[in-house]
Amino acid sequence: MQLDKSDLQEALRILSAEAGVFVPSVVEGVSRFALWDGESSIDLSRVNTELPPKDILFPQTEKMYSYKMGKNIEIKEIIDNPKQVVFGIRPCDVKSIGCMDKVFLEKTYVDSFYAGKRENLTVISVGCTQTDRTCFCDSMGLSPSDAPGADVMMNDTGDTFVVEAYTDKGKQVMEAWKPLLKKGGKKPAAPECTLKVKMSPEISVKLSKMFEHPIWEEVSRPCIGCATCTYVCPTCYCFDMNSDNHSSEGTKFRCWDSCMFSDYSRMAGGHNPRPGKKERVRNRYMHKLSYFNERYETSLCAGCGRCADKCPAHMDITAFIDRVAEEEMENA
Amino acid sequence: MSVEKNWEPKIIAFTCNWCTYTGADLAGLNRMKYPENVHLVRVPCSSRVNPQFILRAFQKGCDGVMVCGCHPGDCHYATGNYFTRRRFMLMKRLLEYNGIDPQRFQARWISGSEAAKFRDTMTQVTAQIRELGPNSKFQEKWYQEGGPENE
Amino acid sequence: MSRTGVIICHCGTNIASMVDVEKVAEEIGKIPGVVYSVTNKYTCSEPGQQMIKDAIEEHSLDRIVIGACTPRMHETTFRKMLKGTKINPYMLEIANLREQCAWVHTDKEKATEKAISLVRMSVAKVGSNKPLFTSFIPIHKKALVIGGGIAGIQAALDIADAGHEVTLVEREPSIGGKMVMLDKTFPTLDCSACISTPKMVDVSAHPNITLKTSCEVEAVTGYVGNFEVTIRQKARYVNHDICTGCGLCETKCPSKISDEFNQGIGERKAIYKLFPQAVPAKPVIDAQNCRKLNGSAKCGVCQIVCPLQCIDFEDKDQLITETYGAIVVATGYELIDWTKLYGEYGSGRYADVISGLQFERLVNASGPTEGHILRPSDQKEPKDVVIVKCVGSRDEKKGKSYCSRACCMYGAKHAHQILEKIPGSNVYIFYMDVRTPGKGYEEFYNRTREDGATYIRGRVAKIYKEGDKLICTGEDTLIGKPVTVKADMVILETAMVPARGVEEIVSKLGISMDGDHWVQEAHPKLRPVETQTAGIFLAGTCQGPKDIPDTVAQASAAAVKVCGVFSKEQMETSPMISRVNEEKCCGCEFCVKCCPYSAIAMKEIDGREGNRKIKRMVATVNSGLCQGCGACTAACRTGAIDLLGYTNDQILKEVDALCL
Amino acid sequence: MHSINHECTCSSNPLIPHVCQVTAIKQETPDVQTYRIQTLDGQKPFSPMPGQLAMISLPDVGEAMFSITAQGEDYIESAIKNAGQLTQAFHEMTPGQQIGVRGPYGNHFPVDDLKGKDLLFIGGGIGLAPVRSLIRYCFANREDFGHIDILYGARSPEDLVFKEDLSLNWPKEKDTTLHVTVDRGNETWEGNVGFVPAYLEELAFSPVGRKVILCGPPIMIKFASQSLMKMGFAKEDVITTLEMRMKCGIGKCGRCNIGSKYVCLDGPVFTLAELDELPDEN
Amino acid sequence: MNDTLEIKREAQLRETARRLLEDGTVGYIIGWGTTRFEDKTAPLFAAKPEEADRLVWNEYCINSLAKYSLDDKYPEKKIGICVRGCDSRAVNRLVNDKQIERENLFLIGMPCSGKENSVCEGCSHKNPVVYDILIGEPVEENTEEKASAERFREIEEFEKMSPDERYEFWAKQYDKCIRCYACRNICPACSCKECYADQYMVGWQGKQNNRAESQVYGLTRAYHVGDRCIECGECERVCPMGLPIMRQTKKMLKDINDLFGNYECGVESERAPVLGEYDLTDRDEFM
Repeated sequence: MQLDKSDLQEALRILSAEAGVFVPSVVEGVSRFALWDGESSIDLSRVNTELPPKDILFPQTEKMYSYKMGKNIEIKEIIDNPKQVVFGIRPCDVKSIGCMDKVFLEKTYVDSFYAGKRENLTVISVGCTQTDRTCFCDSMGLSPSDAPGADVMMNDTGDTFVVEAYTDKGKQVMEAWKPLLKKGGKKPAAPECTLKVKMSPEISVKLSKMFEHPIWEEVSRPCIGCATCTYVCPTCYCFDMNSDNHSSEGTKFRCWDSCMFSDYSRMAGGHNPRPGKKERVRNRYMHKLSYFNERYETSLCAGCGRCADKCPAHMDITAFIDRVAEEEMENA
Repeated sequence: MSVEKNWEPKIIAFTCNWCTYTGADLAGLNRMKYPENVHLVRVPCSSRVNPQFILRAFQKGCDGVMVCGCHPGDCHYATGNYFTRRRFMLMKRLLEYNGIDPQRFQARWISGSEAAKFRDTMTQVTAQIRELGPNSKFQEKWYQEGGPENE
Repeated sequence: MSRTGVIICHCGTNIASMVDVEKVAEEIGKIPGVVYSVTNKYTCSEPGQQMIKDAIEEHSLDRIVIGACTPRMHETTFRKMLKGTKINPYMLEIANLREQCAWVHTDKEKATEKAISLVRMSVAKVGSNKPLFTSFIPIHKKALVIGGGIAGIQAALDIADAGHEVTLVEREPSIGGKMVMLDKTFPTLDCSACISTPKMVDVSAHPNITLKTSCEVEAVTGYVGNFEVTIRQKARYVNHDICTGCGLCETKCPSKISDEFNQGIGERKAIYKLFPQAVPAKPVIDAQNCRKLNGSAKCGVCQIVCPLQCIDFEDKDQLITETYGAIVVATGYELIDWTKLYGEYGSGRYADVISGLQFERLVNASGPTEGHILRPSDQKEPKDVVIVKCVGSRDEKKGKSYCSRACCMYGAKHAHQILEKIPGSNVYIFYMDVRTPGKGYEEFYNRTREDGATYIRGRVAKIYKEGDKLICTGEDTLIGKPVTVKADMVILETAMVPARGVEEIVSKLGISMDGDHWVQEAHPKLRPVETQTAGIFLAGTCQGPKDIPDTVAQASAAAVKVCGVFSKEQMETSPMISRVNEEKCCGCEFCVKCCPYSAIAMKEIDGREGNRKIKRMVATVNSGLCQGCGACTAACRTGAIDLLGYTNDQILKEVDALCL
Repeated sequence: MHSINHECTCSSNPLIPHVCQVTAIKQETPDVQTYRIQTLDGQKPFSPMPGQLAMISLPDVGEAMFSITAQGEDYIESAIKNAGQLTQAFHEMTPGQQIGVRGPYGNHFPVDDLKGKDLLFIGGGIGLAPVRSLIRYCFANREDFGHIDILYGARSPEDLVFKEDLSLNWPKEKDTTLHVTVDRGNETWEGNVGFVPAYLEELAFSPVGRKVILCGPPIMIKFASQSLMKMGFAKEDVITTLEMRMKCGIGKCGRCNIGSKYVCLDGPVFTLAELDELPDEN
Repeated sequence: MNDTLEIKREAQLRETARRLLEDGTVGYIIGWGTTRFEDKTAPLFAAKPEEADRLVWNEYCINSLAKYSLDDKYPEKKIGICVRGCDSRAVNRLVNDKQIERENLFLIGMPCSGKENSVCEGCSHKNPVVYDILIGEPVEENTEEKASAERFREIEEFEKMSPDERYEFWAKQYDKCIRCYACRNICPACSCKECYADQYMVGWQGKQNNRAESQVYGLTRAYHVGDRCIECGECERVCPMGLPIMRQTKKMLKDINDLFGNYECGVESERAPVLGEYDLTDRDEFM
């Protein structure tokens, strides 16, 4: 099916009657997914937003429960799972949502907060027509124009979008859009990432044997220990739990945390299993490229390139992967 | 922001034990009257007041904040209030630069004998802040919107 | 969770009439952690205190909040009361419901609301209180007095008489200071030497006093009760243990040097006693001017003539370190060097323009002229004498802005002495004001005028020489006309300034000075003999210009302060002082810069960096010096230094509690 | 790794604590207290397996993971050492205090693998706490296990936890030997003085048919493991528990990973052989 | 930029670096190296003489390097660091704050005529203020007029706005902040062992990300570093959300200059920060 680009506003308006619609836009100079108010412009000019869409499902600060202390403690869960649609999300970010699904919904416990939001989220992906210089999703086994995890997949053909529903949720969207959709339309060929990274399943296996490798000392040195890479990453899901206390009552919230912070893994007594930047950078790269593969059979990096773009010290995970690929294994 | 009907300015004053707190006690002894809005936090010296306390007070919901100590030269600890003076000259400007109305944060030297000055200052500051209305700057809207009370 | 007990005091009707105390107790009782909340008629009374003690037992309280009068009134009372319970005395907070609430408000409802806020703040704060413990520091009951002028002498004698050991340090070879140079003292005209030399002898004879002349303080560390002082004993080249002070050496010494004790009028030898009545009455060698020691000649005559072989040309400076419990600073004053400031008075070119102190030596019977007033240039008796007051004082442009306090009186005394000793003489006194605030001072001034001294209100603008006369021109501001006086001699009553080297001693002691370099007292009105550093006291003119009675009074006051320190075996220190969290301290030294008491020092501790053991510097607070002001805490960005009793956590909790 | 009981009985949302109350407090040592925890209606909050963990919280102060030291018909118990802000607040509690509890978390001691074996429990300091749940389990099912040796060490006699068990309860159990040692004795101490690893070598246990459960401060674990290896124990037969910083307890927040394993989910119980497989990062 | 001159400077840098590594003067050298992208360089740590040739010197050498010395406070051999004017002031900052010892560093001075970085406009110290060896000839400094006109221009304009406008501006900025703390971690004036903002248990700062908490963070940081800021602009460069962070610290600096006289940090090796001292004659406006 096809949707005329001129009908896009209308298409979104239809969705926004039922749900909050998030679209890529520029807010105060920052490109991110923001709630569409029916008027604001939709910025599909960028390949990727600067901030990933993960906060729609996993807000940077998310209230979990309120409490009142006293002779009796009262605890009340805070449930906030509105119906939401995210439009214009790129295949790499869709894959990232897939990673988060694995974390929050699989392996024994289901995270209720995430599950509630995920249940109510419809993902409408728009494939890329071009790639940024830091994009390397096709090296990570993705296609810039196809997001298998999306509910609806759309691709830009110039004047129209080719629209395809991948799930039941997607079919509902198509149903709602029925008056706007036209038959036909041919999915355009996927653009190719200019950045080719030597990623392969072997890299994950290789890395799992490189825990003590001298490479970590070297690659970690420029790191300044900030959270930029983790906060712009669409898959980084680590969080902290804290309370916002007002005398005897307050709210327990969880908030993004970063494994790059020095106090992240420090224990109450002061012992820190990852005391230096070497250990922290190693943990992050390993987590992305090896540990996660071991646990969930997929890599935790979608190749969006945001970290390489934003790192204050200009560290680059793609350069790291290539380094590992070239590394002779006798050192491992 | 609509002003609550029964809104009363909430003013916190960090006062040094040796001058302003004593001056306030003297105002009490003399049964001088001033508004109920002023709440004193007793500290040994005005130099004990960390400028971060000021931010905290605004953030948590104070409408006005004061720092009061001995007159320069009269500090019980000799030189403490010279540091206070520098710290708050800069902090006051920084706050105003970030949009706080100048009246909302004030520093004053009030000695242990200046009960009348204490009364007059507190009366005047309360009036100024009443005029300005409730402060919402630096405040935790986030909590107010979703705290347990509102559920 | 803590178990806080709250008592809201009615204070008779003082609080209860304006604050609904029952409501306060009820509201506060709802706060989690408050397990006991009641009102009481008179909490500070014996039954009131008993009630708290009982409640502590009955309700297993671990913290107490009392809403009552100002904590400045009864904080100590209640802390004392808690000493007898299982609760630490510092697990207490007092909300000021009387002076800062009931007495100053008129609307009962609002006052009650405010009272609730105030108590809630205290409850929040007390929740973060930690038990604090006073520590004790031992007191070394030995005092150090720096400076052997009349102030130091008096302080040393008073402390020694009270039964404590004293070391008196004087950099000159003899004690006595300025007072012993003076001829007579106003207004009684006692012979200055006659009343001061016996005190000097008392010092040397006192069993509790160790006299250390030709000594200077080299270094001071430590704190009240425990000052470690290093004293430099300068080489004297004369063994005072053997020397009997016979004076033979002095008579044979060939070097003649201008005599500083006589203010340059007259001469002394290279081996010398500062003055005839010097204490100790034994000579020293002035190495700079000794022909043998400065290498200009072989000499050594003194060594040859000394019957007891006291002379030791190999003598060296020695450093002695001792511990003192208290220090009295009595470093005194000197006169401003007018020659550098007043070109219009000849900058010292005219021999007969002399300073007040030079005149004291001229008129002194033991001075170079044996008490005859003879002008230095030609040894003639002056007939017309001009006295100029306020030279260097009250003169912001050239000298000091302050009034030197004693000059009006000694100016009058000098006029009186001239008129008495030189019949038919004329004395003209140029003055700005005449200030005589002292017992018998105004009478003395009047007597001088009756004696015939002519007081002219105005400054002398210029002094120049015409023949053997000194022409003094100025303006009589009372009549608004220029005046010219032809004088045989001019006496400049110059300003007192701090003794040379005061800057060094002040920095060694870690105390401070004012803009004019007078040593800073702790409080100008209420603590005039104390410094900011506990255990260091001030006597005499080091603190500011004074006359002799005031100097002696302050010296005795300082002595009493010292005895106060020594009245206990050990001193309790307040536990509400700063404390460093070494784990957080990054060693930036900002706190050090802010401490008024030099109570923060850096120390090296063991640390780890990765797998390596390293040494790093952290701040450390000297509990003997810290007075608990907290200036350091606000300078510490990390919050590594915190003030116990007023911690960041406690204050933030108070703020938060108000903002509910 | 062993079978995991991941059925959170507290709430449908595993991150939200269940309000329980502390019904009894016992002072074990100057800085260790044991809390008996029950639901508000006097029931057992949940039935943990030996070695499992519970998240215990005072919502306004914080939340942390503790091992469950014992359970009864209608209660669970946890022994907690006063070491920080939260544990300080615990130590200020009085009976009747309400707290937040969620769990049980983590795997547990492989009780089935231990059946029929002689057991050697080695505990150091507060490290006896996690082991105690298993010791009690073994006594409750005494026939299933062979000879039981308990080797426990603390810094000083005052620091010995569960004194009642050590002096009264456990010595009464049949076929059980207690070996207690302290680093520094006092006037009244008549037992052994010395570090755990040294005492362990002195006691010369045979590795044949014996499993070891080892828990204590990292330094003790390190040296005791070395001693055990020297004595001929296989790494597969030495079981220990790990401590990591934990926040969520359910394998999501990312903090407690060692390699691809989460201590809160896949641990805290590991054999030394399993630990060898993991990156050296704890 | 005079290209041939700078190319020559790069060659000289490599040569010097090689020599310093060869003769053991330094254990390693911190400089700039290439990345995958032509217009980006990354900090390079060269430890072997042959690695000296990987050092680059071009208009993209923008990362400040001095703070990396804190990762190795107790080195066995001296650490060689390439310092531009701003980096050299950062070194002075760290030495002043007792975080490193000057003797542990070997400073390779790099006269710098400006990089692809807006902060370089109006730079007041293009040449290093302290160094052990200078690579090539010094470059011409901006005129004092230019530097001082540029220094507080933005601040002065901003001050003209009304309080509400200013609040609005900053509120929107802090709404963007993601609290990644890159500004803090890159800042040579931020050298606390444990930042106040990480001490959640003390309660200075909540970890929740919202406008109020981010404002508190922003203002507190401005106050903490304001009297020690060396105006390198790294905070602003690294901010992934593009907050004009320097406008806060520069406000502090401007007020300090207005109130207490000329003040520029990191230019002298020993100078107490303004808040670490006082003057009896300071203006008194709190009467």
